[in-house]
Amino acid sequence: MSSQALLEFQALTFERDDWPLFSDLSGAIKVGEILQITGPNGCGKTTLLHILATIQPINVGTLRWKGSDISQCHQSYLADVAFIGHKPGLKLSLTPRENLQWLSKLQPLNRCTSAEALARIGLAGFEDVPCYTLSAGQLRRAALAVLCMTQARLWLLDEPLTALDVQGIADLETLLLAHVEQGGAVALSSHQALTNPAVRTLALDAMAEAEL
Amino acid sequence: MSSQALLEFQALTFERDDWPLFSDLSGAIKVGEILQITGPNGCGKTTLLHILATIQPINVGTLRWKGSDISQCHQSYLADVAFIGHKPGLKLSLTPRENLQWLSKLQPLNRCTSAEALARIGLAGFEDVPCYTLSAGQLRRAALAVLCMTQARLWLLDEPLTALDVQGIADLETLLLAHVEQGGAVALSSHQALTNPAVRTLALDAMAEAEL
Amino acid sequence: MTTLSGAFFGVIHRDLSIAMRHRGDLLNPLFFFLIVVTLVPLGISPEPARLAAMAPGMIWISALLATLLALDNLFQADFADGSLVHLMLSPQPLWLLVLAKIIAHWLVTGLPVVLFSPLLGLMLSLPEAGFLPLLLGLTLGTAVFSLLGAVGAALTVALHKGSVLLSLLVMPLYVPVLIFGTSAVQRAVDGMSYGGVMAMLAAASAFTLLIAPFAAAGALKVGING
Amino acid sequence: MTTLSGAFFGVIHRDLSIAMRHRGDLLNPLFFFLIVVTLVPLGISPEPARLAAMAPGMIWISALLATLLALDNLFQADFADGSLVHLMLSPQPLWLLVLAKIIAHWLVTGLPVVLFSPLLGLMLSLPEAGFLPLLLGLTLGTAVFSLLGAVGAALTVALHKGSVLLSLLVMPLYVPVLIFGTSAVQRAVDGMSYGGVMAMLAAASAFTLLIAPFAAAGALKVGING
Amino acid sequence: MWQWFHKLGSPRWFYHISGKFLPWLALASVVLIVTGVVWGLAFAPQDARQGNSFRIIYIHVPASFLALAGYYVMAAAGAVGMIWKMKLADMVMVAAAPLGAALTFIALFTGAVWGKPTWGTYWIWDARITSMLVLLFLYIGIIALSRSFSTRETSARACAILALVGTVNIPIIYKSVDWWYTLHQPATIKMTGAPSMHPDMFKPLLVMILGFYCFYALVLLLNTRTEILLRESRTTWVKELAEPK
Ligand code: HEM
Ligand SMILES: Nc1ncnc2c1ncn2[C@@H]1O[C@H](COP(=O)(O)OP(=O)(O)OP(=O)(O)O)[C@@H](O)[C@H]1O
Ligand SMILES: Nc1ncnc2c1ncn2[C@@H]1O[C@H](COP(=O)(O)OP(=O)(O)OP(=O)(O)O)[C@@H](O)[C@H]1O
Ligand SMILES: [Mg+2]
Ligand SMILES: [Mg+2]
Repeated sequence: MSSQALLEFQALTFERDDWPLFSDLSGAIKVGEILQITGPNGCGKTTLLHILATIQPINVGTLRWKGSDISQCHQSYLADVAFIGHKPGLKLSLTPRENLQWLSKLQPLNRCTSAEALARIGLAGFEDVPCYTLSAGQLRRAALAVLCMTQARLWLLDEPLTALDVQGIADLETLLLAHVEQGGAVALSSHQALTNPAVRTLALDAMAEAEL
Repeated sequence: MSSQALLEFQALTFERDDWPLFSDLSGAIKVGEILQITGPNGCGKTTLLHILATIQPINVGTLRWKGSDISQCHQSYLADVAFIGHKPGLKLSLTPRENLQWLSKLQPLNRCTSAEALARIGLAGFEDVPCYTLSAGQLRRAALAVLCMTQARLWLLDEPLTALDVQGIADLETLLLAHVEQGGAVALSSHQALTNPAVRTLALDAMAEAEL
Repeated sequence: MTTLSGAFFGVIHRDLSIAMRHRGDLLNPLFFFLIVVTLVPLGISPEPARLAAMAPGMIWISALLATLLALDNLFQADFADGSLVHLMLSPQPLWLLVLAKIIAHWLVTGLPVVLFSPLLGLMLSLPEAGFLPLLLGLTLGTAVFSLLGAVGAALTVALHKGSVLLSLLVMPLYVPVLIFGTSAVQRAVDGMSYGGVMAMLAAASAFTLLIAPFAAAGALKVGING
Repeated sequence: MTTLSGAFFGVIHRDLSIAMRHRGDLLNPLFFFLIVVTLVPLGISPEPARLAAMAPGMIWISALLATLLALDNLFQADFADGSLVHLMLSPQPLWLLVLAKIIAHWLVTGLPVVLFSPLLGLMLSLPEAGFLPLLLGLTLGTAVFSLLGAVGAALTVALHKGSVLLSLLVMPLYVPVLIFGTSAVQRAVDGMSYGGVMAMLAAASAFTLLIAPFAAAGALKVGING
Repeated sequence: MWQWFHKLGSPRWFYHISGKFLPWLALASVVLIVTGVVWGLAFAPQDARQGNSFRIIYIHVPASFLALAGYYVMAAAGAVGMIWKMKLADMVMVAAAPLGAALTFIALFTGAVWGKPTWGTYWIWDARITSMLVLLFLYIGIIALSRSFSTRETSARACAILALVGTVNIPIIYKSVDWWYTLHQPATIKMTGAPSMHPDMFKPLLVMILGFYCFYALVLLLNTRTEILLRESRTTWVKELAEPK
């Protein structure tokens, strides 16, 4: 593997009870690239992202972070990864600002203040309303505001474009590009094509669909 | 208004507490058309669909169904409308088939059997697994299977393309086209452009955004 | 087209199959009931005489709590996954569907509690005369608990507040039932006639049955918009 | 970088502000506690002598139930909105964050119950000698309830099962605390020394404090994958 | 050492080895239980005070013994499974829970039936009886939890954690209940102690206890084997087994 690989996964096999999702999947997320995981519904994109984020344990295979096995450097890996899943991960009764504030206690979010982050993601004026009054797209923007603030090098994003309007998608793409240009890396799943030049796609086989 | 108008809304004004979302909004959903409600995040698309489905009561304005006020013909309106919101509306511990079966007790879903509907929407083979094991896109497909079965003339769909893969979107578009060709009507919100020729767009002003 | 009875039994069938699917769920309220009754001898006294004196009240209180605990799932779960909207947009009258949900709730929580109450009576040394009024009273009483509880559950459905607010709302409504129920048993144990009390309990349940489904349906329409 | 204490107090602060936001929530366990204690005179007997005999047990049992009811919100809410994942992906040790959540839970449920227990003692005619051991015991005991309860809450976090399974899991574990707690009060009322019992309770809570955060953190890692 | 451990942890190896033990265990338990039952019911002398009703002891006591021992088997298996990530131990734990719960229930039930002629009541809050009831709840909690998870692996791990927390608690529960009982000192009957038993009554009891141990081992093995087949159903060796030869 190239020396630039941030996260490598080797011979990943994942099966749920008696349903093999993917077997012997290898690859790497390299510095300066956006890895778009594509594939039909149910092919295992979410599962793969959960595995990369170490939320879901793997059955077989290894994960290597900057060359060393992930179980050896789990803490430092976690300090350097930002994960945003299907669910926004915000407390609905708190405001976006409060949400970002407590998240910054857990993760190294100090590239900018929460107000700046919210303004950049198009939520200026909504900093101090409770999150349950936000629309679907606004809520997703609030979740993505973390990305403006984080110092993590690796971003793992599960369908980040969901619910975003055209402007929102453009904003996010700018953000991704800036991140990879500064030496970061992104892995995201999406069914929509990105316009970004740094995108490399990883197509997951549709085992589930193929079998039918 | 044209005689073809299925659902008309006149001078709708909606405000939450002291926040006016839209005022004096009028329009109609006509037979044979797909009305795509567009607008930036937070402009009130979901709210409008909830109002049209009579889930959310209106502050000011009237809704007319086939020419008569909606409060006069509420039951027959409900019998002729299919609503699918942000949330899938499926019981996760039941299988897709069971979900469709109990829904068909509530709504007139008898254009085809649940197995046929699931096959048409690309879920063949998943009829009898519990819904909590489905992926995001599969779950949305299961929710959309209702559309293959329903006899309702008006479909109200809130961001139906969310989580669907390319094939899923194509399937859904076919379904929509077939429906409007048979004299039905659809109102949906989406940030993605539809390729369908029957689409008319209703752009909601971005009061929320404009004000900033 | 859909039919009234089709929709009614469809909802009951659905809720029962969900309960069956998580096999444990059917038995859970029951075990809760058992456990609360176990805590009493541990917390207060294992002496049969003292237990017997507390038995009617304790069994009723724990039946009440068992129903209450299962209550926040009545509409909350349907709200969270969006299926409540389907229920509300059905052309069938909402109160009927709500009634179906209440009946399913009672079959899963109230009925097992009623069936096992004699066992608990035994464990708490309840004198024999008390068993029949306990059974009768609990049958009526748990029905009222489910019916009234549904109104509270409907009001709190969109509030993301956990079960405590709900308990707070419905508990005061449960008090009369609790009083009638326990005093029927107490009177029977003391050798007095309990027909009058039981009649009041029956009247209360008939009355609740008449109004609760409508109230709950109305509450749902309000509650769903938070 | 994030710091250990920053993360710890960040979590406590967050959970407390959520509780504050729904102002009711702070008072709910308390009202539940009050209502259960009110049901007892209604369901069993209003005679002061009989109430006094039941008082220690009843107060303890209702403190237990109040904690239990608030328990399913401990991780469940965070799981449902996805913020639990953020907690688990923090580079800070998970058991520490879990401990912070437990402490916040105790501050919102256990502490009010402790503070108001003397009032309830008064209402149930508890003799004066019982108040100090009641306060001390409940302070230690509710802490154990929150700590052990967290393990159960973590295990059931992804199961969508409502609170009943959770009650089933943790109630047996609460038995020793209940016994020690009530008998400390009972002994004090009877004029005996209760130092030994209180020491056992203290030992039990110290021990639970040592293992529960780790067990709960482990349980979360398992439980989150449903 | 590691080799041996690994082998023991292999469900396939265990399945084959345990198959060889099965007939012997079955034979032993049948012989012992039949001997014990006939001896105890027909030949042992009547009890002076309780008459024939005491003969229920031949089921009650072995069931009570194993109900308790069963929890430790389960918890130990859970601990091994968790600490050494041994699949087989997880399976043993999952298999042990329903068996233990059934035995606990039998102990409670026979005790209750026995209580009626002896104490004049089916139930009494005696220390041992109460702790037995709490044990039943612990078992049922584990069973309910194990059925709630969608994958067997997570289910086993979750149960192991609960079983472990339970293990730490069991002695405390027992001690506290014992102590609670002596504190209240209700004027009730004490159970007849084993040592005071007549040797002619005691010998068939010993045989029954041994028989129950064998029976327990037998059922545990059977349960574990079923669990193994369920979990490994997609592996080739199980598929080969399923094919008609
Ligand atoms: C529901 C009721 C009962 C339960 C749950 C119960 C439970 C138990 C338990 C757990 C043991 C085993 C103790 C140990 O391992 O040390 C035991 C043993 C025994 N029980 Fe019971 N029991 C019940 C009723 C009775 C009754 C009514 C009698 C007879 C009067 C009785 C007589 C015995 C005797 C003689 C032993 C064995 C001797 C000993 O270990 O002390 N039990 N019982
Ligand atoms: N419960 C509520 N209380 C107060 N304000 C709300 C509530 N729900 C929504 N809003 C506000 O109403 C506005 C419209 O929300 P709505 O969900 O209708 O937007 P939308 O057009 O569907 O947006 P999106 O594209 O993000 O889905 C938003 O600005 C939002 O902040
Ligand atoms: N808890 C579960 N138990 C069993 N099977 C599951 C579970 N979760 C997901 N699956 C299955 O695993 C497969 C992959 O799911 P996953 O969510 O990873 O798909 P995905 O690629 O993210 O799909 P989508 O594009 O729809 O989001 C699906 O076929 C799904 O049915
Ligand atoms: Mg996905
Ligand atoms: Mg919307």
